[in-house]
Amino acid sequence: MSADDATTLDPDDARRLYEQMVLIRRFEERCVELYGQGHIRGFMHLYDGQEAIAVGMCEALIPEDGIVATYREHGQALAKGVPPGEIMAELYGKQEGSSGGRGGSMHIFDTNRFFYGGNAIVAGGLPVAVGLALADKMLGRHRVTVCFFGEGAVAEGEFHESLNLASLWRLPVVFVCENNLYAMGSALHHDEAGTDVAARAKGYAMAAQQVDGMDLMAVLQAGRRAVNMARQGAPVLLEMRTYRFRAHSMFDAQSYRDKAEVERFKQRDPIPGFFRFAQGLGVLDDSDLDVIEGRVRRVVDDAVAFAAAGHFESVQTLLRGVVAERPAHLSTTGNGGVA
Amino acid sequence: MSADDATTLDPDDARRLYEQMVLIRRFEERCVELYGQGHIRGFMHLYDGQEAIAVGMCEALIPEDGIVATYREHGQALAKGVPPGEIMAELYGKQEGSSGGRGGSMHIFDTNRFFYGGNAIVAGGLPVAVGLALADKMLGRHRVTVCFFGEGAVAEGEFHESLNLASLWRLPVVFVCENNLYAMGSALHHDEAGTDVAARAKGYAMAAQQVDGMDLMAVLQAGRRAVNMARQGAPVLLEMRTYRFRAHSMFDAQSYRDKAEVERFKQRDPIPGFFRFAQGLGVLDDSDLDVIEGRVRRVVDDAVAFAAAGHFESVQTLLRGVVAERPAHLSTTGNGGVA
Amino acid sequence: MSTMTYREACKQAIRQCLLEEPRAFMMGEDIGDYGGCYGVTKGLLAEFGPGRIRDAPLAESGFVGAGVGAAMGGMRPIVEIMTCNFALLALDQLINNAATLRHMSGGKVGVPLVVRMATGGGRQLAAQHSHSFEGWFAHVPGLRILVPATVTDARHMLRTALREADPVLLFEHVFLYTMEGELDDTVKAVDIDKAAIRRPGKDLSILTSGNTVWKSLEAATALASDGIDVEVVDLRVLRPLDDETIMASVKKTHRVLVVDEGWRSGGISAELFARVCEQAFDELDAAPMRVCTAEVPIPYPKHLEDAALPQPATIAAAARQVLGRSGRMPRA
Amino acid sequence: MSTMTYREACKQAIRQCLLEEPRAFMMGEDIGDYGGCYGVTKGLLAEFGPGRIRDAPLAESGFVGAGVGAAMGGMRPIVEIMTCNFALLALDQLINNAATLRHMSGGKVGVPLVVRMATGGGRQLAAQHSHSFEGWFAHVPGLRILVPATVTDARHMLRTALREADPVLLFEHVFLYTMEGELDDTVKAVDIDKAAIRRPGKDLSILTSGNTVWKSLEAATALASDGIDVEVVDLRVLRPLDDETIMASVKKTHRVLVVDEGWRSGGISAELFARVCEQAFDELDAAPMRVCTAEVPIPYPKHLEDAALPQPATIAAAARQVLGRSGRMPRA
Ligand SMILES: Cc1ncc(C[n+]2csc(CCOP(=O)(O)OP(=O)(O)O)c2C)c(N)n1
Ligand SMILES: Cc1ncc(C[n+]2csc(CCOP(=O)(O)OP(=O)(O)O)c2C)c(N)n1
Ligand SMILES: [Mg+2]
Ligand SMILES: [Mg+2]
Repeated sequence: MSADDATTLDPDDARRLYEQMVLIRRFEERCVELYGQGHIRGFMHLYDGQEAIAVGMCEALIPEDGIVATYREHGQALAKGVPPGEIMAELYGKQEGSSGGRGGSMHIFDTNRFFYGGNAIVAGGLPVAVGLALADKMLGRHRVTVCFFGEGAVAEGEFHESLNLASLWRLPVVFVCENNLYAMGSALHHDEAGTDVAARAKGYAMAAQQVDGMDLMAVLQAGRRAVNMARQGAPVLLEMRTYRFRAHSMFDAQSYRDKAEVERFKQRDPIPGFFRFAQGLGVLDDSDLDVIEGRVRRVVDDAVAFAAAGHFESVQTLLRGVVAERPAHLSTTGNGGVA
Repeated sequence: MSADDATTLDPDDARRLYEQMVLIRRFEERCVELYGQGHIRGFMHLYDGQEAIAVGMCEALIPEDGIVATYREHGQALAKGVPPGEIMAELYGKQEGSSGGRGGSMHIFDTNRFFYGGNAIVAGGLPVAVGLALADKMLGRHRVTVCFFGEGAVAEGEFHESLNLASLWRLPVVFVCENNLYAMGSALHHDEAGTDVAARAKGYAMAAQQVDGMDLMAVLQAGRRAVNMARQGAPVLLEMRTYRFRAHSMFDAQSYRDKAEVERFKQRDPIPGFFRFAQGLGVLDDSDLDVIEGRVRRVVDDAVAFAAAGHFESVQTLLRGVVAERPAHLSTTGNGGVA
Repeated sequence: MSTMTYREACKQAIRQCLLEEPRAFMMGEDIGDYGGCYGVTKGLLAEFGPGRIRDAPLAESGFVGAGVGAAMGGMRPIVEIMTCNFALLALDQLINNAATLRHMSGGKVGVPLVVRMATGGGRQLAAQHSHSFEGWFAHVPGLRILVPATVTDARHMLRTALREADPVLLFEHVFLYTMEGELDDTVKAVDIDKAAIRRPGKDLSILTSGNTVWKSLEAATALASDGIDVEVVDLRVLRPLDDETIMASVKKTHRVLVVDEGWRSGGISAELFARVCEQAFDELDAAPMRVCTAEVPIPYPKHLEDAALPQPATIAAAARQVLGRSGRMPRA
Repeated sequence: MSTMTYREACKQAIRQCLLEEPRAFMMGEDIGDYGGCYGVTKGLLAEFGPGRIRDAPLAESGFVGAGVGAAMGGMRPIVEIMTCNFALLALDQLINNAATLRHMSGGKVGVPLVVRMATGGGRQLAAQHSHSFEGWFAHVPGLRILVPATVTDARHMLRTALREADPVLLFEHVFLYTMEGELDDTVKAVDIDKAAIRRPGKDLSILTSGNTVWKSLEAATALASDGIDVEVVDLRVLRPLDDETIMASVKKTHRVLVVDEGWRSGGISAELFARVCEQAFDELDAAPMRVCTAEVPIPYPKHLEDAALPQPATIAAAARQVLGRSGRMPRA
């Protein structure tokens, strides 16, 4: 997809983008089942409702561009091309998982796809993204790092320190704040004196934009612009207005919001929304749906099969991977000796 | 002094304010000598050039209002009424010092004057000031806390977290950023993507003002307004544009700025500046100068004499004051027993 | 005796504090509507209102520091950090301010701050969410470190902590919240100075705290069936350590096993070795041992996490090893 | 042999790294024009330019985290935190990211980050500026902790550290920067695995690091005049500890004194007790002892600060005490 114009969209791209969103949705629906069956454990945070953001942003990237995400990162990982089987195997805690099973749902890593996790400390990924972008700049690589985080992270000091550094050093990084209105049970106005996240960028002399995160085309357009700017050394903050349809994680009574609100936002579900848009353009129709759903089902089935067939690492190697095994040339090179 | 109007100033107030600034200046000149003689040790940060800020802000306060300051806090301590002898004794490390000698130059405390330190971690005092203001609000005390810090602190995450909290909870706190253009050797533009500190307040929906920190009357006016607002529950950020005439601390070659710049700012020295202003109003004249200098000299002499006559704490009590001695009713109240 | 969950005991403790002490309030992330990430504060917002059950933004350094200031200003804050994993973001405030201000001000300023946080692993939350930092924080002068292991301690330690003049950090093990336990109704207050003997025994002293108290008791039961009589000392207070109770136990059993969910190197387990050496070396019949968490960030999969953490079986095996060791021959 | 200050050695080490390794760069507060708060980087800006001598704003978590990211991205950052006192602000990045990412990613992501910082007391900088955290940080798996005590180590350890695939924290004692010492020109590289025997002896092993190496050597000299032959082991690497060298020394002398500028409780001193107990208990002729910093935030006045920190006289006195203790009688 090359045009920057939101009214053109060729059928292949439309199908591909739609399919990616559906893949995320169905993959996670399966995750919920598997969690119920005990195959997946620990904290698991789902992305329902926010799919347009991961898919739209990744569409704006070249394969070498990097991503730093949060514990709610299945969507970005899938959109960035991390193999679904490896993600599912990770959720199963299997060796074949994208982090060898050590990380679980919150810590998907795939350096081949420049996917740098999966960080479960709120705002903890922002300085890392700044550093990745710094490396790119210093090494003359024309890569962009996209850093995803929730609006809850905006209150953290690391948000502030990172935006300042990125702007000061003119680093190729796009900060994507997925403002789904809640940080666990806290509504944004509950946590923030200034609720206009995009406006925060001004203090750092950084460009910013508020985007309808339920609209794939809007995300894609804003993403392209931002990524282009960042590639030229001007970091950008994007505030994606979105909503999560499910609970914060697998455990959450959602007493902090009423069902009507959730239903209202479900009317704006990005997946049927995009379908209607593409249908209007004549590039996607009902007949595509079954094909896509079928294909996605096979992908998810395969992922589950891959995970189920995977192996649990032996406890013998428990201590592996804390530090690198030291190649011979790095070990003892002499001794400071007796003074 | 009651009028809010910068053009009225009665002779008593003029003399008092002028004398306070002179006291800070002379007190610290003596500190430099005493440091050279080895009576004072450790880090010592001087306030030359910034005196109008401490004096102007303290003039805007009632005695019960609180202050949280940094390692560069001799000026605020003197202006808040901490006895000069106790400050000097603290610098000597004597028991009679304002922190019993344990703190030194960077840690002046005086709860009688609601002076809460002397914090040597850049930005470390900001959350504390927020908490003091929270206590005041919860206890229904109509007190304001003024928090002083340098512009270097603006880059720290704690600046961001504190301003957000104060604004969100509408706390009676005035943040006074003493922007003396350098954080050690780093010029502001070197550290900050956005160099307009006052503008930062917008992101937190907080009122802010940039003030000429070399002009006592400007500080006083802005201070009064800010303190009034804060007392009504609207925190304020004041950016005081100022300059430090001396090195960052006692050790600093000042290679980061040229002498001409220092000289230029010395033309704007707040002490003669205020004198000329008050002289113009006819409330201060040359004849006052000798009287004031003489009085200040005696105060400083007395402070030094007090410090010199003080006592070093015995090493026997080294472990004292880490935790409170526990009153009997707080110690063992029973035992959970055998399960 | 009545029965309640550890979670309920934590909540009742908070309630009592808020009812008794008008200067007490709570501050933390999602403690209001959401009820706290482990459900401890559920219902308290309705009872005490948003002034005293104060939801804080995600800004650990900011609100912990605000707790420091509020304590200095005369309040009695109970700050909840969701888990000790996030306390790393607030360490400057905890160490350079809370623990230091009294001393640095020559005794003028006290910080009667209580900070509660969840700790520990075992729930497959992976490396960034499974730290056990209570023993590590116990290194810092000026802090008091409490680790309630029983429902009764969870119910009563907080109140004692809130009456302290100095900062107290309370670590609640995530695994314990759902534990049902007996609440000793005769206990009206629990001190925060003394260790507690959870099982008296004569052959070996297990020194431990928190969730590993229960694992150690399980090991002790297994050993008892082989006629091995283990004493389980619940340290409860990791700073300052209750040397008296510890050494009395060592002098009784002459053999020591330390069990700690912290990483082995430089953990509180090591401090217990050091104290026993310093204060009861000649009482030891054999070299002490320790069972700690493996020196690895906690892995996600259950079998690896289980292998990383102390378990009843590994505790029992280590206990047998200590007991199998003979007394040492004199060198000279 | 040539002579240079420790400060100069630190600077030459950085220079060599920047000259040899194109991916290396420095990042930290006031390392440019100002030359670093202890003058270590003076002149490097002129030589290497602002791209590689990168002044950072006061944002410890931000720029340490940026160092983590840059290391992941293929650079070899040398981050300077002015002093370890401010490292508390960056602990989340150091522990939850730098130390953890390799494991959490199943080995996919490495963080070859070097962080240098000043440590220690003795300059009358008071409580917030006098911490000694090197031993405390040594608790964390995934980190390597180095404490260069000599000019030669300061000159050469950094380069070895920079070639590591994982994060290394280097602690330079503030008191040492102005120390003149001999640089062994024959040494071209220093390993970062092994402790070093700074003074061989047969009667007692002093296990120490950093500035207290020098204080211990001074004590050893005093003791030598009484015919007491002390071995001084400079640990150099606090994580992972070099058990081999330590135990070899213990097996030779059978008596142990640990000297550490960290606070006593829960310090690395305790870990040394634990290891000696675990690995050489039967070799001990007497209970080990330790000389540590008093459990107090460091006071400002010189006499109190001196009293709080380990000193040659207290070290010597403790050594005599360990030597005065007789071997223990067997209990059984
Ligand atoms: C530093 C830190 N504090 C608290 C938490 C606990 N926590 C996990 S997710 C979360 C809410 C974050 O909300 P937001 O940033 O809006 O992201 P969302 O979950 O909505 O995607 C919280 C408080 C954490 N992981 N890290
Ligand atoms: C967290 C932290 N980082 C670094 C330092 C070292 N340091 C002390 S003062 C200072 C400069 C602060 O500058 P600014 O805030 O502008 O205040 P000024 O000294 O100009 O009054 C620095 C970097 C510190 N004390 N605390
Ligand atoms: Mg959110
Ligand atoms: Mg400044």
